[in-house]
Amino acid sequence: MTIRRWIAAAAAALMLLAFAPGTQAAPKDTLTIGVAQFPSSLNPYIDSLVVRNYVLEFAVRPVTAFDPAWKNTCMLCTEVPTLANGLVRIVDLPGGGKGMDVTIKLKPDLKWGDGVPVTSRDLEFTWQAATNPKSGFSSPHLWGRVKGVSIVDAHTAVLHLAKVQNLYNSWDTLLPAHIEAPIFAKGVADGSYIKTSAYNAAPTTPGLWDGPYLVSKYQSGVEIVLKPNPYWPGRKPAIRTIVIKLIENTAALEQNLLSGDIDMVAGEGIGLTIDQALELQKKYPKRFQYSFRPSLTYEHIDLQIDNPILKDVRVRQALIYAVNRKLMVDKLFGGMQPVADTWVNPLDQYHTDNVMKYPYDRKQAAALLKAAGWTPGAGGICHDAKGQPLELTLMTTSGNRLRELQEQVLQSMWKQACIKVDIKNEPPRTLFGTTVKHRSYTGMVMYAWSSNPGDSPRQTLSCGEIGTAANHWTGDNAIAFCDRRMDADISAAETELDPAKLKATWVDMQQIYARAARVIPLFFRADEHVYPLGLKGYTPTGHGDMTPLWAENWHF
Amino acid sequence: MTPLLEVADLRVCFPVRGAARGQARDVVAGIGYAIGEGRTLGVVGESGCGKSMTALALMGLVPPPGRSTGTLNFAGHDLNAQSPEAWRRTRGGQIAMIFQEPMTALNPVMPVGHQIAEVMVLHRGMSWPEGEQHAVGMLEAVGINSPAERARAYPHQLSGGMRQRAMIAMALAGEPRLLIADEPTTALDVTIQAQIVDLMRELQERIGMAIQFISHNLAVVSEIAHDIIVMYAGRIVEAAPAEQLFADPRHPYTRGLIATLPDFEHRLARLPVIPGVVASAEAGAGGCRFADRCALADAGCRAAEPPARELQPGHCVACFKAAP
Amino acid sequence: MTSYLGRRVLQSLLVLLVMSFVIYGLIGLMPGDPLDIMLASTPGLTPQAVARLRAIYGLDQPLVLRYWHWLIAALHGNLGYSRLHSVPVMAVLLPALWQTTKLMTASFVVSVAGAFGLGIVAARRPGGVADGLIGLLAFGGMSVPVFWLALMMILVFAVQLHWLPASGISTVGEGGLLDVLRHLVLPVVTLSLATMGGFIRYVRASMIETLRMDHVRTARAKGASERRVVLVHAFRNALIPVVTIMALSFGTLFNGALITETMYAQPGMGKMIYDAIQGNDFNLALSGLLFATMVTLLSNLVADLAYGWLDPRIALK
Amino acid sequence: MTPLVELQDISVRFEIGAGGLFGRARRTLAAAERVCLAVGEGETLALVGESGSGKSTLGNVVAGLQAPSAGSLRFRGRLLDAATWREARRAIQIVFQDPFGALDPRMPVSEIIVEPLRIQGSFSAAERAARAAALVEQVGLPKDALNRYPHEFSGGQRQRIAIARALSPRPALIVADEPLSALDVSIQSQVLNLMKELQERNGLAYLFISHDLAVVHHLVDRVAVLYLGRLVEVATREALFAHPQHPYTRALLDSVPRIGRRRPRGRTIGGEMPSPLAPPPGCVFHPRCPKAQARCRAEVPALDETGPGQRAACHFPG
Repeated sequence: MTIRRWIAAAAAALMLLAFAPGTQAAPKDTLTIGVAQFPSSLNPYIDSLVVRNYVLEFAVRPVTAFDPAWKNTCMLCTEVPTLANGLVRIVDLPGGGKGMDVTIKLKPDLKWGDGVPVTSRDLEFTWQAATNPKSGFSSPHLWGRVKGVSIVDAHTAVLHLAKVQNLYNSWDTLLPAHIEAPIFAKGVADGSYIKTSAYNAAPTTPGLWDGPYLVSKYQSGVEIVLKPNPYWPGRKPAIRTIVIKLIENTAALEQNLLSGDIDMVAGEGIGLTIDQALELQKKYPKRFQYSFRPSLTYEHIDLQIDNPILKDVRVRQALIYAVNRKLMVDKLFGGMQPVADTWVNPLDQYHTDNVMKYPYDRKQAAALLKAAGWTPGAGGICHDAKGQPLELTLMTTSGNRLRELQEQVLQSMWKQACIKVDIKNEPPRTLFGTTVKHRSYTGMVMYAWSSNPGDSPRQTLSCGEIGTAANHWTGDNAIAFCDRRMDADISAAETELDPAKLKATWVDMQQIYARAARVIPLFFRADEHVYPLGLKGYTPTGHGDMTPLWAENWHF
Repeated sequence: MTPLLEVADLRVCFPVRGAARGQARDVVAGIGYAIGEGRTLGVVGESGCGKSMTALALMGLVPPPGRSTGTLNFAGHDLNAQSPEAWRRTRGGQIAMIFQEPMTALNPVMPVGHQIAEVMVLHRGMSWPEGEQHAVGMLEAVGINSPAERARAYPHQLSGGMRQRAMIAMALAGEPRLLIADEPTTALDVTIQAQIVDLMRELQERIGMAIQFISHNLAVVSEIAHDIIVMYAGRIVEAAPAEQLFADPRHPYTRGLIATLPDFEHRLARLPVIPGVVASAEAGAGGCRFADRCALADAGCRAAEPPARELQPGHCVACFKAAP
Repeated sequence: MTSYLGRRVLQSLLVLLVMSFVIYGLIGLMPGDPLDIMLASTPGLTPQAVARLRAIYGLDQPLVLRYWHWLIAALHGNLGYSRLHSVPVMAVLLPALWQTTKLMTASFVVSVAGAFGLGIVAARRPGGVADGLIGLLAFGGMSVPVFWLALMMILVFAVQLHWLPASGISTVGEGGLLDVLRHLVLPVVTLSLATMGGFIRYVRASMIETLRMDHVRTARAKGASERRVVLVHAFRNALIPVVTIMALSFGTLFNGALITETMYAQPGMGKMIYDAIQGNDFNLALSGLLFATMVTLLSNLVADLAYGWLDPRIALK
Repeated sequence: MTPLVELQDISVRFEIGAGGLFGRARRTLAAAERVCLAVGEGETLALVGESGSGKSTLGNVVAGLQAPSAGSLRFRGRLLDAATWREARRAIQIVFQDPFGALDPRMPVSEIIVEPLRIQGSFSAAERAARAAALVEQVGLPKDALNRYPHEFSGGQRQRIAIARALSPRPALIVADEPLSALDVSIQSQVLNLMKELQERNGLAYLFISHDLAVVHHLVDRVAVLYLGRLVEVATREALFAHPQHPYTRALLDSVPRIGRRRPRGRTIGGEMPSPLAPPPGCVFHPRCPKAQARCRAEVPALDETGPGQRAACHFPG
């Protein structure tokens, strides 16, 4: 019968495809890394998504970076500029006041991927482009501090800072002037540069890249292939091909890892979720290397100060006392994510333990609530004198399974403490696009953010960063925190040059933050690295300067 | 001379849904009749009497799960004993069939000529082009104007009468020796019915095939049949040459059927009626199936099934009450 | 016929125009504006910077004006710039379209062929063993979530058996025809199984109905072989209702392969549109949706043409 | 005496091929063309003709199911318009050919029968129940039929139910659209007798639509013959069957098969009724007419009196 013959033929074809030479015997000089997100642009300045930075770190290097020990080091420069080594000088500004001159000495043998040397002209162009308001860049990043650049020689430039500040030795990646400058000049006036930039229009141009790898293939939404940069002066990369492959569904990502279609998963929050990685470790402890490195990503719950219930600091503190954060972290994340007391990570040099802590204490919570006028009533829910129930809304990003789990744990803990919590989640775009930004949440909202080591909390905690309709909601101070002393500390944290005084400022900020209890600190997320058994030289960092910055050290 | 078709003890039964295994319902309950070469047999009966199922049994097309048993002696061999492949060769070739509703009985997505040609390809070893060419001739033979054009037409593009003519052409394309016509004029208007009946008579005279003409309409049958059998609830209750049947019907059912027909000549205030409803095949189990509607029926009729008796040569009646 | 086609094309264009406005308006109504997501990841923007960016992206103009500008540009063949992929929309759309066409055509052919084969076998003896098994398969295909099916396929054929790649469209450094085909097998099989279930049921139902028709009995009475009865006489009639459903579902298949594409990391239209909407990529989402609408309209037209071709009783005028 | 129902110049036309936005040319199908006809009180009038002749369309017009495109309808002398139809609707009921399709399968017979009364709304539940019981008896159904559902009945019984339903509002006229053609022969006579009996008992008039001339001969007082939507002959039964004046009537009579009288071969008319979309000019019957002459192709014949109680639309009657 014909139908049977057809079925047989189809089956045969399937077999043929199945047993055709596959890619199992891939030579070990290729590393395929799975990611669950994809960069929308490779230009270092147009926006700043983690996954974009991750890819870029293989191919472009910042002038300075924090190393895996959280110490600021030179990548493109020969020496980290400091006051001590004389590369940083405090100068008097013409109009009065003090400024700083920072001398950057670029390594002399650095070359772009097309052989053109990396020079101080590139640095100057990068500063010009980054600070041009018409560039279309979302922010000037670190270059915003610079008021002028003087070129000393091909590899030396002096950056003139208009203010005295302590973060003078962190500097970003450079743009290749010989490629981008003409494009920039042409497109900056009508705002089309962001579209015509070679990083977008021709990302495989070798001259764009000054790292150990360069982008040899870029297929948006599919994969990026990296090959060694022949002009890289440093250690020659041992891995000849790095493929960064997008598999958005994390369950599929996991299966691909198991099937060998990908060798590893990027660990910096852009691959597997932490529970997947923990599960994987439990099931296949010997098949991969695992690392769970606490990161700067700070998971917390913002409290709405305009809510009459939450206006009372005792209620806010009671909310924190009532939840057993340690238990939650242990149960959900195998204890891999450390409980937070403030936004400052314990690995940070400015971290202090000397803050008001809120260990799990239900009695304390009950006492605080009673003092605030809330007594247990019908259904185990607290009521105030007028009979109003103690009821709050908790929001987070819908579709995030882990956060939804966290919510349920928190909800049940609060319920035992007579606090009724209703869960109401929104998709990320609504939550961040409107609710958090406009502070339109009524009770609590759970999310995370991260900052670099030593970054002052200006964006999140200063009075000037409160978003309002007047400033088009541009501030990131989503809890509308405004404290004179905190503002003073923030300014000091940016300008104080004396390490001891600086440390004291940071301690004070953390103490104010903890006391005010305007935020429920939950934990610092851990980066979940799953990488091949034989891979050596791979060092998770936990901060924004990620593992690929040292990719040339990776080898089997 | 042996007749062309001789049916003996034909039984078509269907398993009864939900009943014990082996229990079956006789739709045709053991009938026998014969059709001579070139003769027309009229089969008359109301719905459910088994006349259409008899025809399908002759074609070997009793729909599953029905089964047909008995001997169907056709031109010297038993159809029921032949292989499926032999059945296939018989169908459409030796025995052809036309149906009541030519609109649905023709394939709506195939040109009419093609459908006629198919029979010639299947049974007369013609190639498709030859078949298509002959089909035009066939259409002309059944009285269709501009046959070449009609051959290319689809069934829906023809009128009811033309469709039935095409259907007849298709049946005749295999040069059958027996044509089974199952209510071929029922769906047609009286004027067209008359045309079709005339056509069939004419074709029979020309070609000489035998016809088994099935209809519920005694009057139509009277126009074409040489012999008539009357069926009721799966059995033959009366069989006779046409003139004799109408002149001297003997079975109460046949009499009733003729009497209930309104008549142009004698207008009665009330028509005589056969009381009750048309019986299904399982009615009157064990006795005469017509007993419930019969004015003459007595205990004897309900006790045993009346056998067919030949009252006069060629005139058989299955009734205890029919006087010889 | 020509006038019919012309009229239909004109109608389709009108629908497209209306759809473009509706889609544009709907995207405009979504919470958050195209810059919000970008801003969310870039703390510390000044109001001036935001205003500047809005101007650069043209977001400072009212929606209707933006639509007008977009329409004029689109009519000149310029669909705009994809913010999410940082290239002109066409540069994203065309590869996605090609990818989807490959995937959809292959799985459509497989599922249609499979559905016809199995549907006919099932319809031959309704209630029989084959019908039961095929019904089970059809029901399974329709009720099993595609997500789960895809995961199981990967688990069995990639993780356990190592027969086929788990994801992607080709292996880096290979990309030969065989390699591309290998990467297509699992997504195609997944998508086919998911769509075949419904098709099988349609084919089966239609075939059963057709096999009961008088003209099929006529074909048997003509002495046609069972095979000829089924494949020649019944098949084309059974096809008539089915072909419409199939052609229409091609349109939905085209848009609805999101899960399959996501699970197998296939950069197709479904995923592209989804990402574009999620990422507030106005131009891309709009163009993608319009293309999808166009495919739906086109498959509608094909359905009608096929209908007219299969069924001579329908006159397309 | 005023007739019960009077059709004056009734035409029914259907527009074919109405397109949508980009529409196409329309064609007109004339299902009935300038028909004048009257049904008297208690009279039985038959409408006969081939399928497609427009008999059912006219029946629907009389029953108020189809609005005429032109012409007027009178009931007991009163012109029927939207307002007067309310009353007339009760007085004119219809029985359809297919007793299977015409009854709601989910309703018990007791409800089906009195549905017209319920719609009318002027009867109590008890009154309706009593009426249903009386009707069931009148149409010869068993008493227990009331609580059963249509599918439990045979075809003949279902037609009795349909007739009972038509009778429930005590109509003056029943339009019976081929009420017998779906029934078995032996059942037809039962229903036919019932219809006659009901007419005598209730003083009903019938508009009896049929293609079966033998049945028509048995039942009716007058006959109207339709061809392609036109009235070609109207006559009393005696006159029509004894001496048909229109060649089409004659052809119809000749075509009827009769037992014991072999129809002479070749006495049938050839051809078929042309499409109502393209009626022939002049006398619409001329392409099939054995008597047709040049005048018939050009000139539409008027429906003229050819004898007492007989009118025919033919240039050469007799």
